Amino acid sequence: MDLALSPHHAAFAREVQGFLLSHRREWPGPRATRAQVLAWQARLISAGYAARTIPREYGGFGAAPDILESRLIAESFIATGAPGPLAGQGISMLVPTLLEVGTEDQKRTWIGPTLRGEIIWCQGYSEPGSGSDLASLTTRAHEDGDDFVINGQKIWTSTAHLADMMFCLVRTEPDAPKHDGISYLIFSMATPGIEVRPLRTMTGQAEFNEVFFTDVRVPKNQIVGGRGQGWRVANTTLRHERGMLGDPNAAEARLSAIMALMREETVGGQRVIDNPLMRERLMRLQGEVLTMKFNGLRLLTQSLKGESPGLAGLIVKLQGCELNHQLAALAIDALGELGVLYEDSTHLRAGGVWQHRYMFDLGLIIGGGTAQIQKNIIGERGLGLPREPRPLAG
Amino acid sequence: MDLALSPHHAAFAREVQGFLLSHRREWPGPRATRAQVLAWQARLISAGYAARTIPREYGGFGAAPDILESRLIAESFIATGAPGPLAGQGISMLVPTLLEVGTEDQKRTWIGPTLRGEIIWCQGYSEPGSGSDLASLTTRAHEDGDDFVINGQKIWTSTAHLADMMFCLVRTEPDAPKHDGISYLIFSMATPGIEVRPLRTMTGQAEFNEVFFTDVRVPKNQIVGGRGQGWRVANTTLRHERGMLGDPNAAEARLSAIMALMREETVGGQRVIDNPLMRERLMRLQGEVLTMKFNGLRLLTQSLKGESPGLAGLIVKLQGCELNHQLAALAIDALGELGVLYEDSTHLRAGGVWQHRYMFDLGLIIGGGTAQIQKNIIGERGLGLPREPRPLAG
Amino acid sequence: MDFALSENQRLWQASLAGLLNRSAPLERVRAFAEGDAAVARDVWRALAEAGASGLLIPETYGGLGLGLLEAVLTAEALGQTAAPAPFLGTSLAALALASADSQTQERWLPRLASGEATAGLAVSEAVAGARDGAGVSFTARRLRGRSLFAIDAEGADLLIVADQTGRIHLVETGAAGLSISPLTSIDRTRNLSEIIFEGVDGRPLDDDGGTALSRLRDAAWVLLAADMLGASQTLLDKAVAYAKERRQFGRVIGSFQAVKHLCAEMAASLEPCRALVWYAAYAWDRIPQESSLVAAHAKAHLSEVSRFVARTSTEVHGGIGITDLLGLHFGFKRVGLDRQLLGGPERVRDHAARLQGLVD
Amino acid sequence: MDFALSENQRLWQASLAGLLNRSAPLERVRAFAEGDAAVARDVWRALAEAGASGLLIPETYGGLGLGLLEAVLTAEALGQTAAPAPFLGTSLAALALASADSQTQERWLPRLASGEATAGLAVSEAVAGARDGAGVSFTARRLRGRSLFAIDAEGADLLIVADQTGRIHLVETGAAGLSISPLTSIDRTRNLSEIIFEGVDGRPLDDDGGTALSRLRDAAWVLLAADMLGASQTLLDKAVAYAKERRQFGRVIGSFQAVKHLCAEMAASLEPCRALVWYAAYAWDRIPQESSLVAAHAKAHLSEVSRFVARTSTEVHGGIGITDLLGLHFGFKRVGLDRQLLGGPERVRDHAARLQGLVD
Repeated sequence: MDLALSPHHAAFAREVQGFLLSHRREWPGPRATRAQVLAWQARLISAGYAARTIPREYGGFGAAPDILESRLIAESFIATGAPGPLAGQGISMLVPTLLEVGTEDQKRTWIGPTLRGEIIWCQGYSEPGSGSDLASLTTRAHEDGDDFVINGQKIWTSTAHLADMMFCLVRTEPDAPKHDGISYLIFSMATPGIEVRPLRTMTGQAEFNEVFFTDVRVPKNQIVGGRGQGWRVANTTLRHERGMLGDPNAAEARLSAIMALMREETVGGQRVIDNPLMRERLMRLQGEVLTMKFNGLRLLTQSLKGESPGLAGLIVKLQGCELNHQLAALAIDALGELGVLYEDSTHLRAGGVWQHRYMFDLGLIIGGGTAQIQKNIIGERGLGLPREPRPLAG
Repeated sequence: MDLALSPHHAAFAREVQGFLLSHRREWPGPRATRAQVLAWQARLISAGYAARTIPREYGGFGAAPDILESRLIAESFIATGAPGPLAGQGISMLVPTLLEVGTEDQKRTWIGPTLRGEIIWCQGYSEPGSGSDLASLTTRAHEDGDDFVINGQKIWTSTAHLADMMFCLVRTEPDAPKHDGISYLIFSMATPGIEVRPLRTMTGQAEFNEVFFTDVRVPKNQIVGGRGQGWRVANTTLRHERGMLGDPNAAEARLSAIMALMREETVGGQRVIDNPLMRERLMRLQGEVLTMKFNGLRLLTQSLKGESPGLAGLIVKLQGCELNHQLAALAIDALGELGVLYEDSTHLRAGGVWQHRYMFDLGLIIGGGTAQIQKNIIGERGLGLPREPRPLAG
Repeated sequence: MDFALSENQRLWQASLAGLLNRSAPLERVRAFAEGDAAVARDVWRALAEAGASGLLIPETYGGLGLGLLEAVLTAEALGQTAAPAPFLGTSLAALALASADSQTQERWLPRLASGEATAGLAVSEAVAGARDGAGVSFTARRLRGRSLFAIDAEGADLLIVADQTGRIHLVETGAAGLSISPLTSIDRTRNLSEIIFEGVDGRPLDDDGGTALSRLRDAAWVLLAADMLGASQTLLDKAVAYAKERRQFGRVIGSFQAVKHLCAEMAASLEPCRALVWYAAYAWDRIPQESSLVAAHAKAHLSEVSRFVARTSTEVHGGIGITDLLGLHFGFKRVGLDRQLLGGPERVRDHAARLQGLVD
Repeated sequence: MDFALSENQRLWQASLAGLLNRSAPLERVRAFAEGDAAVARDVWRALAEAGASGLLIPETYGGLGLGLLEAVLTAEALGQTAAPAPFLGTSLAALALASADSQTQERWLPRLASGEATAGLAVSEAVAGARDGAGVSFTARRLRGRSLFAIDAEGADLLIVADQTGRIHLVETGAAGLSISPLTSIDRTRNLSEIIFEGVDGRPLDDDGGTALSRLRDAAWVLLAADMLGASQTLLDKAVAYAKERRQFGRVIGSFQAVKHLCAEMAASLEPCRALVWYAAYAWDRIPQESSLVAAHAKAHLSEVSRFVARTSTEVHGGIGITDLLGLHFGFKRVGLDRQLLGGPERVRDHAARLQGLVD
């Protein structure tokens, strides 16, 4: 066990931070133009701090994978305050999937523009009737000449209103067993027959959309993987999604913010931090935040060594989302009556972020596999407990 | 809503307390002889403060049922400190069962001596392989002439080492569906072939026994209900057991004891009650204790009116056992390092009762239907949620 | 010995349920949350016709002369439907007016009873501690300062104001030097304001060492607890209904033990709270020596239980639970607000400990 | 950057597991709990042969010269098997002796390293607050008073004693005026005593303002956390194994979601604790400025997690879990004791808050 960086990696971290700081004038601010944002992304790719391990022929930097380097890059953005590389479902989910199962033509066509931010993607997986049981999806695509023709509805499509393209699961073989009848299609959001309706959530904002398909025609060559292979293709993608949730750095930053809040706010002249009960809750959560942080170090080491993370990895989403939700709850309670304010209220603190997080995090606990599904996974894959027997009747 | 007693009931409570106090010299103390104990029981029955609603012809007092009177009697024992009437599985479970489904001869033979304390009973239901799934029990009784011949094993038989008699579930029709192949037998613990072995639990004491049967012969007329009716007969009895658990008065008494403890004990010169975190935990539990107490008042009223208690009744065991366990946990934490002492240790507090309860209550959470079974019951009977579908394969 | 609702109380519940289903169905609640102020007026008119506005006002002043228990049933019904209405402020004003002189009573009680006037409550600083330098002083017969988190004050005719010493004042909203501005909270069905007093004429009720304020605070805690009870019941009911209807993996999800047990845990926590809230109201009406402690526990315990229920009900619903579609979030936010109003649970439990002499 | 056990540390774990399976299988643990003192001697002999007794002692004195991380792996293994052994007292004495003069070190360290001598720790009053009027004063070179909850003191040759000012003394158990009597706790596998000092000759280590005691306390907290980690892991493993084997209603119970989720919740709570305990040990060895805070959190967090795991594992086992038959209760009681020893979690978290300047 040695938490110090090797000389190589220490130098690398200095190099990244030096680069970021020396290009400070190019950082796109909150009111940056699209051109400025894309220029920064291009700069990061050419320096190797975005799309680092994507092969050069597809528009990436082409470095050999080094998880620690990737981590150091991520930390350098936080340390310097530099705007990070573009993220989004295209870069985080579609690109790895195409790299794994796309045709050479698909890779050359889609990966480069996606990495550069020229194409924004959205994901068409969930449906109103298919949440936890995603494989039961019913949006159909039937063959017609050289096209698939899609009819049905998707939901929870987060960037649908901004996206240029969608990667989408549709049922192409309605008579096959449910996991074998699904195909993975990619198509333009400008295709006739697509309607996007914003879906307002409890936060008061429309973080998601519903997408309706009426006779949407997609050329057959825009399938990724073979017909009926969509479930396997999507699982490639879902595996990449898992890693996105439950970031221990975020929890640590939240904890610090709450600690600062508790030092600043007073109730009846007493600082909140001087209330032993609030302090106790803060300390309890600090214990959990540190635990998840150190667990993250363990997982990082396992990744570096190419070992399977096992149980310690399976629990990250369940514990991480819950912890973030509890942190938001503490912040609200620490604010007390001030903590119920929202939107544009006078006396509002931090833009109402704690209430927003408290609600949004509940969505994260539910999304991407509810806590109940996570517990099934931990029990079955992590502990080897048997699945539920299949019921007699459907 | 009116929590005052009617004049009749107020007078009744005074009368009971007056009676108990005026017979203080007959109260059997901790070192009383068996004769003194039985004499007090006889006195209570003749006054109508024990076996109150059991018909006179079977040895009871023969009063019409009045739940409030019963409650006032119970409270009078607590208020005066008088030793209560005899309890135990014979009186609480066998007697009501015989009254409901016993033959006239069985009632006349067994109820009177049981009420008077002349016969002590134990219950032979659970088996090592049949816990939550009681109906899967495998202790067999086959016919042989005028007898049933029992072979098998019971467990959790709490008073087996003291008992004169057992009421017992055995499988008499091995080929019938599991709920239909069970019979309910009563027999003497002196019958040859019965072996009782004490079963030590985590508390360090042997609160239970295992009972082994090897060719134990029981005359056929000692069956209660018909052959194969045992499951229905036992459910009569189990219904009576449910009411025994989760007494809100007990929780209130525990809470008061912990409050006193926290005022008395000091750590580093500071009273435990002056520790805001311990006080907060005490207050949280006080909120729950009061809630369950008032819920008890609501249930009592419903009983008085002959209404079904519904959800409010189904939750009593689950919430009550958990609350008692949490109270014990708080007491241990309030005692801190002193709280780990046990048995005959110097510096021991209250005879180690909090650790004992902490462990014993966990047994209660598990016993008589685990918390998981209780939640199934609440979900299915209380909320009308569907049962799990039967699995395809056994 | 009868710990149950009377026939009349059950009828009252039923008539409230009926009138709120008519005047405040989900789409009307949503319309109000989006700015249609007429909804609250309609709801209040319907409630006033049924007598809810004068529930706690003596019959001689045109009220029903009932007790806090009936008020609790009303608050519960409002929580259940998330209906907007100035019930809390107006009811507490009626209680405060009980210690006013008869002239003041004559002036206000009939108008409050008829629903023609409503009242707000500005006591947060005195009850839950001042935030952001708020607080109202009373010197030279003038009220100065600010009060935050005033309940039902916007649009009200009368305010009940606590000053820094715990005295209660009646202030008419037309008074010179008074300004009321709304605060936006997560719960768009509720009426929360900041009030600024710039030398407003004060009229203190008896200087009773805080007794009137304590009674008012206790009543408010019990009514907030009842609101949480109602909102949580709806959250539970909706979760159970959804679990019976929604199918995944070829089964209704309520047949999965995980979902069933979440529902069971909600029910097990929530169901006994009904008795707690009833008892708290009964004690306020009839057993004053127990009332303050039970009121505190009702407020604190319902805050904890309803946070659990709100979160768990949302989880049982899955994705649809976090959308606006089923309106589940109205209950979620309602209990979120109730939890903090007039003191969060830690603060209220600390008060319970003080009442029992457990704090040095 | 390598946050994992080294090959040597894994070998150490494996050899400990082997030797404890041989010297402390369940029936031997049970025999010890029922009074067979030879078991602890055998276990200690086996541990000493492997070097565990001298783990933290420099090689020049016959030890292995390893760090707290290796000690943590040892404590975890002891917790896992509930093995009786004076490891905690002896290890902490070795740490305390690091600041003794060389003559004292020469006298004690070789004997501790070889397993010939063992040591106990009497610091409860200074670390966790005095109970029942205990406390040890040091005046005129004499120790007077009482220390409760001394760890591994019975049968020991040397004691590490903290006086009221936080100075640390080395006391030989043969010293005049010293008496040691056992305390009986729920955990029969542990060695807990009361020590009476009637004018015992004291030998304070450097008067360093409590630094030595703080380091000792931090190490003790980390080792107790490791003990809980090991015991909880066994409780979880046994629950999972039982859930795979026990059948009810025609299925193994682990296929029921309710049971599966209890196991998953235990694993989700416990598994990341391994990293916490490793980090706490690593920080004690290598990052002193972080060490105290992480040690406190390790002690407090493992106390909470292992209470949950102990209770839940028992529940998964159903009735058999509360009997003596599977020995599940040894782990249950072990974590019950660890939770309170040298301060319960509330007290320890308060310390964590103080370390960060959060307490006035």
